[in-house]
Amino acid sequence: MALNVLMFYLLSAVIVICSVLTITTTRILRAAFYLLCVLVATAGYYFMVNYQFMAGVQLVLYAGGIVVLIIFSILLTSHISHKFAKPEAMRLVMGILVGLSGFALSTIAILKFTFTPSNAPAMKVDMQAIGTQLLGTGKNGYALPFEVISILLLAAMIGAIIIAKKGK
Amino acid sequence: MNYSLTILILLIPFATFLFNGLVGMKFKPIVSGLIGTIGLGVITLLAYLTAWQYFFVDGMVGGSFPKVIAMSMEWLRLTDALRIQIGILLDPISVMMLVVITTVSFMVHIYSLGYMKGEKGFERFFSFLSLFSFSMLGLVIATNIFQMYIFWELVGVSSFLLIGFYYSKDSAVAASKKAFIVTRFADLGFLIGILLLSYFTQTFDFKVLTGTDQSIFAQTAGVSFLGMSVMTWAALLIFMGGAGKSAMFPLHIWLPDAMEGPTPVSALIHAATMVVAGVFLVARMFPVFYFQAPDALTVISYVGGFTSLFAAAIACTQYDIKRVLAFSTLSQIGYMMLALGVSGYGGHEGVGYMASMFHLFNHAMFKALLFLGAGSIIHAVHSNVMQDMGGLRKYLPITHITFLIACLTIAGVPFLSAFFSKDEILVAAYEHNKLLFAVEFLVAGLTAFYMFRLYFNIFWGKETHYHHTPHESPKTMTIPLMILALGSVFAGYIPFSKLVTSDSMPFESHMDFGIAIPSVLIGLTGILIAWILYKKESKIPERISKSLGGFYQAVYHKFYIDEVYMFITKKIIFNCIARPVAWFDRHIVDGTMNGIGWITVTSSRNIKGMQSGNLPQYGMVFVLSAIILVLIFSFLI
Amino acid sequence: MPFNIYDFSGTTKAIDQFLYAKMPPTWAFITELAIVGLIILLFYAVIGLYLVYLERKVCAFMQNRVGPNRVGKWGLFQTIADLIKLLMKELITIRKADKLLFNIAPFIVIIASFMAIAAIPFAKGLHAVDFNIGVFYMMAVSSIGVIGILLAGWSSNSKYSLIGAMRSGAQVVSYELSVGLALLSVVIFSGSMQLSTIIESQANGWWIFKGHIPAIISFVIFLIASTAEINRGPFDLAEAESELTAGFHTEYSGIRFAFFFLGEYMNMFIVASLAATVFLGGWMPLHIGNLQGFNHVMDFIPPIFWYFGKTIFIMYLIMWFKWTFPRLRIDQLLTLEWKYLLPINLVNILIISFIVLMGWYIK
Amino acid sequence: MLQGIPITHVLIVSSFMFFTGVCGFIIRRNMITILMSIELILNAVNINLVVFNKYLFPDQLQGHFFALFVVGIAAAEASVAIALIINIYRRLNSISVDKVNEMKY
Repeated sequence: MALNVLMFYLLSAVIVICSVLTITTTRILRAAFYLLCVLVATAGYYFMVNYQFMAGVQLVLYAGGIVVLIIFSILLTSHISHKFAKPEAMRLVMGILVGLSGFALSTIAILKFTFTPSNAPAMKVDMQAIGTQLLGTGKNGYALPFEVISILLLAAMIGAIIIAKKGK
Repeated sequence: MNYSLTILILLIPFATFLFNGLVGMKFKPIVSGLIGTIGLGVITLLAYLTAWQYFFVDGMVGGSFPKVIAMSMEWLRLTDALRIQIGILLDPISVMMLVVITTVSFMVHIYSLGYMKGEKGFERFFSFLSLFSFSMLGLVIATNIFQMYIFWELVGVSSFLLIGFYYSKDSAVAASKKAFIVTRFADLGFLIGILLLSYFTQTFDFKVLTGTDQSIFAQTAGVSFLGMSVMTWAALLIFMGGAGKSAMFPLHIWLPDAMEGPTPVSALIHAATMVVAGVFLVARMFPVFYFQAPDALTVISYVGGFTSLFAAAIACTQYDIKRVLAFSTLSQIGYMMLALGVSGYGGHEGVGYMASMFHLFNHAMFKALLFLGAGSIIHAVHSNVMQDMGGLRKYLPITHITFLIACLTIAGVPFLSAFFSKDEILVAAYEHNKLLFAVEFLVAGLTAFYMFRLYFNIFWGKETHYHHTPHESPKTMTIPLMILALGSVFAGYIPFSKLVTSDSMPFESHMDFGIAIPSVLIGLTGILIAWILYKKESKIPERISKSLGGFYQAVYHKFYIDEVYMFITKKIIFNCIARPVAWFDRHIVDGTMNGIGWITVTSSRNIKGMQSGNLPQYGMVFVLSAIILVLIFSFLI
Repeated sequence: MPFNIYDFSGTTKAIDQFLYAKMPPTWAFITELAIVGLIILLFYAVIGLYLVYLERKVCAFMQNRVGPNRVGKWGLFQTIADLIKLLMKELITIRKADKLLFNIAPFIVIIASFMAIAAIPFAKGLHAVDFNIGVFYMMAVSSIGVIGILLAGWSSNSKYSLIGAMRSGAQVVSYELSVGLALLSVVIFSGSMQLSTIIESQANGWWIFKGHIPAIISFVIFLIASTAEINRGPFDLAEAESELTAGFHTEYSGIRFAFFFLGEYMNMFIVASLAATVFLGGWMPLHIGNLQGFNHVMDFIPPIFWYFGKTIFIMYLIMWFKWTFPRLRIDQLLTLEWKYLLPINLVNILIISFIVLMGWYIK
Repeated sequence: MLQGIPITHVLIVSSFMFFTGVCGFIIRRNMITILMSIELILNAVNINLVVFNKYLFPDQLQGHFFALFVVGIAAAEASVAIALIINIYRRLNSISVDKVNEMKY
């Protein structure tokens, strides 16, 4: 077996196991830790498809940013001795039912459809390409979404500060 | 041919604006003052270098001064043909304006170091001054009409900020709002004009618009509206913007009130630079006006002529020294507009254009001097009103001399700068329109009269007792006065007809003694009358004004133009249009909305139980229904 | 096997070819991984131990003492003795701690710094991986280390640890911005994030000299912010001994404690070598423009010495900070970042972009 | 990754991750855990975007950029959500979704 195939199944196993653990563990910080594992493994996927910038973003923003934020909020709101109570049976059953049926459905759809991988020469994803496309205005230019995202982030930042600010 | 440093002329004032505005208050006030002044000094030097390079080193190409694009980059692309550039255009008038603006602005900066000392918001003042300089410079070097419009609005904003500098004073706030609203209203016309022009010509670029290729106007042929061709409309609308900034007759009402701002601001903005933006605009677009819309030029000449007469008449009756100067500014700008309006294109035909630019240049010098001198007087007396002054020549020697020089200059006394330019304007007017010539001739006399009325009232006249002895202003204020006095004496000897002309080709201009001698005589007559009436304190002026009665009152109240505006807006627009609209809005529009709201409220009150607020449940229902829908669509249908 | 102290690419290539000739490609690759891993591991341990020694010596000299001088000549083996002691100590686990996270936390810190080391170019042709996003990769990987600290603080079930972890987290997350932006300035100058390209671009002068004043400003900001990011004095309030006993690693003992300790020193090494690489040319000798003679003389000193010289110089600076300045309060710390460093940095970036746009720098 | 790994396998892994997220969203009551489930969902979508890009349109970068923007939005969403959670915790001393029914009706 080629090494990259092995690597892929290793990462997939981490993703599958850790994402299940994320939602089943009874300690909240462990959930965050498992989530971290899932996200890092996803970054591994991106490294494997040679989208290194995407992988870097995944690590910085997801693993280094969002997970840290989540852990922070856990540190502020929960105590170590606290464990989740068991969910009600109805909810548990419904949740698992929805999850499984959805997974089954999408798997069937994926397996039935024949994907035709393209043989076009792969684009070189270096910083130059990303930069020019991200700020380009012509075809394959993403200046508008980029600006919209900037505005959104600004709005989110102000909103978060206002919401989390202590009252007078 | 290298003008790469000209970009700094824009960037330095912007940088000082940012610095003073953002972190200026962290330092001592004098720091921001010095930074602003030094920055301006540097760009003044750069502007002189650019002018030297442009006129004397690179000089003419093929008999005329070329339009040099020193820098250009694309800012917005609307279509492939219509794109907006940001750049630097150098041609005789923009280079001349660079020199004028930087010089006056530099003087005002130095002067403000003394005048504004100890004021609250010193660094704010300097940051606004820098912003103004930045936007004004950007305006004159604009490569296209859209860039000009952007900076045009920036100029408006900075003028608004500076007029309302003493924002704790109600009158200043009102004046700034008035200035902003009136010029904004005019700019609306300007914008429509730009859109009209660019819609038909498919370009914003000055180089193309004013170039020799007239085929771009082909599409406008035959398009007309209300009996006027579309180009006339566009030109008139563009002129409306210029008239708003330059305070031409129906839109002049903001300028006198704008004197609420600090005096250096009045000198910089409302005398020397911003108000000539309108003149500059018409000059910039002159070929378009001349070839495509000669009717608009006629309108311009009449508006200019009327404004100059009208403002000169009002100036004779005012007592607030800054207002007298403001009206004199109006009158002088009227002169420039008129000169543009009667000008032809090319060679000696274009003498009006040249004279207008020449007068603009001289006017900037002596009017800035007058305002700064007035500031120096106000600084000494702590009052704006003529009645509080008198016999000041003993106390303020330097101010006195420089003020006298400025008054002589504006009165058109021979061999001072304005004599030459005014003579050229009169020549141009005489050649094209005798009526306007007569008006201008009269205005020349009036100008001399009211300026010397002002001068004698302040420096001679009755002996006033002051609470404390007035004293001469500090060096930072008197030095700019002296420099500007030199400028207003000697600026007239610049061979303008060799440098700045309508088609950029030099021509010979001559003194026309047939016109120069009478105009000097009428100027001297005006001075003489003022000397008789105001040299000593006397009762004659009062008697004269009594005898004129109603007319005097009308003039004193500026022909009730402000009141007319108030009447139109308050009585007619508010009552006849706004009231019904408000009623419609309140009852019909709001009523519909309220009705919809009522229906929503009652219906939602009945179904609100479905909203449990339980997020996971929502999610579950959402995903489950999605799954069911997918099942239905993929397997059943 | 060619061996050239000036250029290691020949050596590494020879090893690579040798392995692929002897084994099937998969195994060759795995062997290579193992070799590189082992080398880095060894290097890690040695550097870590001697950094501790260096720190103690520097501290001692700053305080006019002698420092460790008993074990070996000049106390050179003191830290090795310490390591042996730490290895033999009992691993205490708190009774109500979250055992899984408690055990994993030190490894996260170590792994993060380990991954970062992989991208450092030590000399020409001597680096494990050369991503085209090298600088960004280093930032990304080192941003994971803080999670280890947070987990350690929370899972110890101790209020000192929790407060220390919170402080540390807030500090690292905020100072990461400044570090990133400071690095961005050189990325703008050199037009690449690849560390090898950045080094090549400094062949006629280091960025700190070529980039005018803005580059110097970024360098200073980078030094300050990265000192804060690695939780060292004067920004070491996360482990302030006097108030929090030892912050997030209060409850750790033995080798787990040593991991945190080692991780911290390695982070310092990483930061210092990043600064050396990005601002001071990494292994690139001191070159001045086209002064051929001078450049040749400088080329005579092997790149690896240049690299270590610069890194040690910067580490010395960072140690100097620690033993010179008093510790900041948490509010001062955050004020410094959000009100001073970040705005200065943003304006600086703007100026740099403008300079680069106008081409006003030495290419 | 391309050789030897069929695209369907990647997609199955990501869809598994997606529905795990959905399942967690439904059965958990702690708001932070719900947030983590949402991150799982977003991440699964991201994998799909990137993989489709790489397998089906390697000469373009649309999926890559889309994923990039999703990450940006996820960051914004997480920051606002956590601000809300902390505020709710401050007022109600609990972060269970069942307790947050003050704004009901």
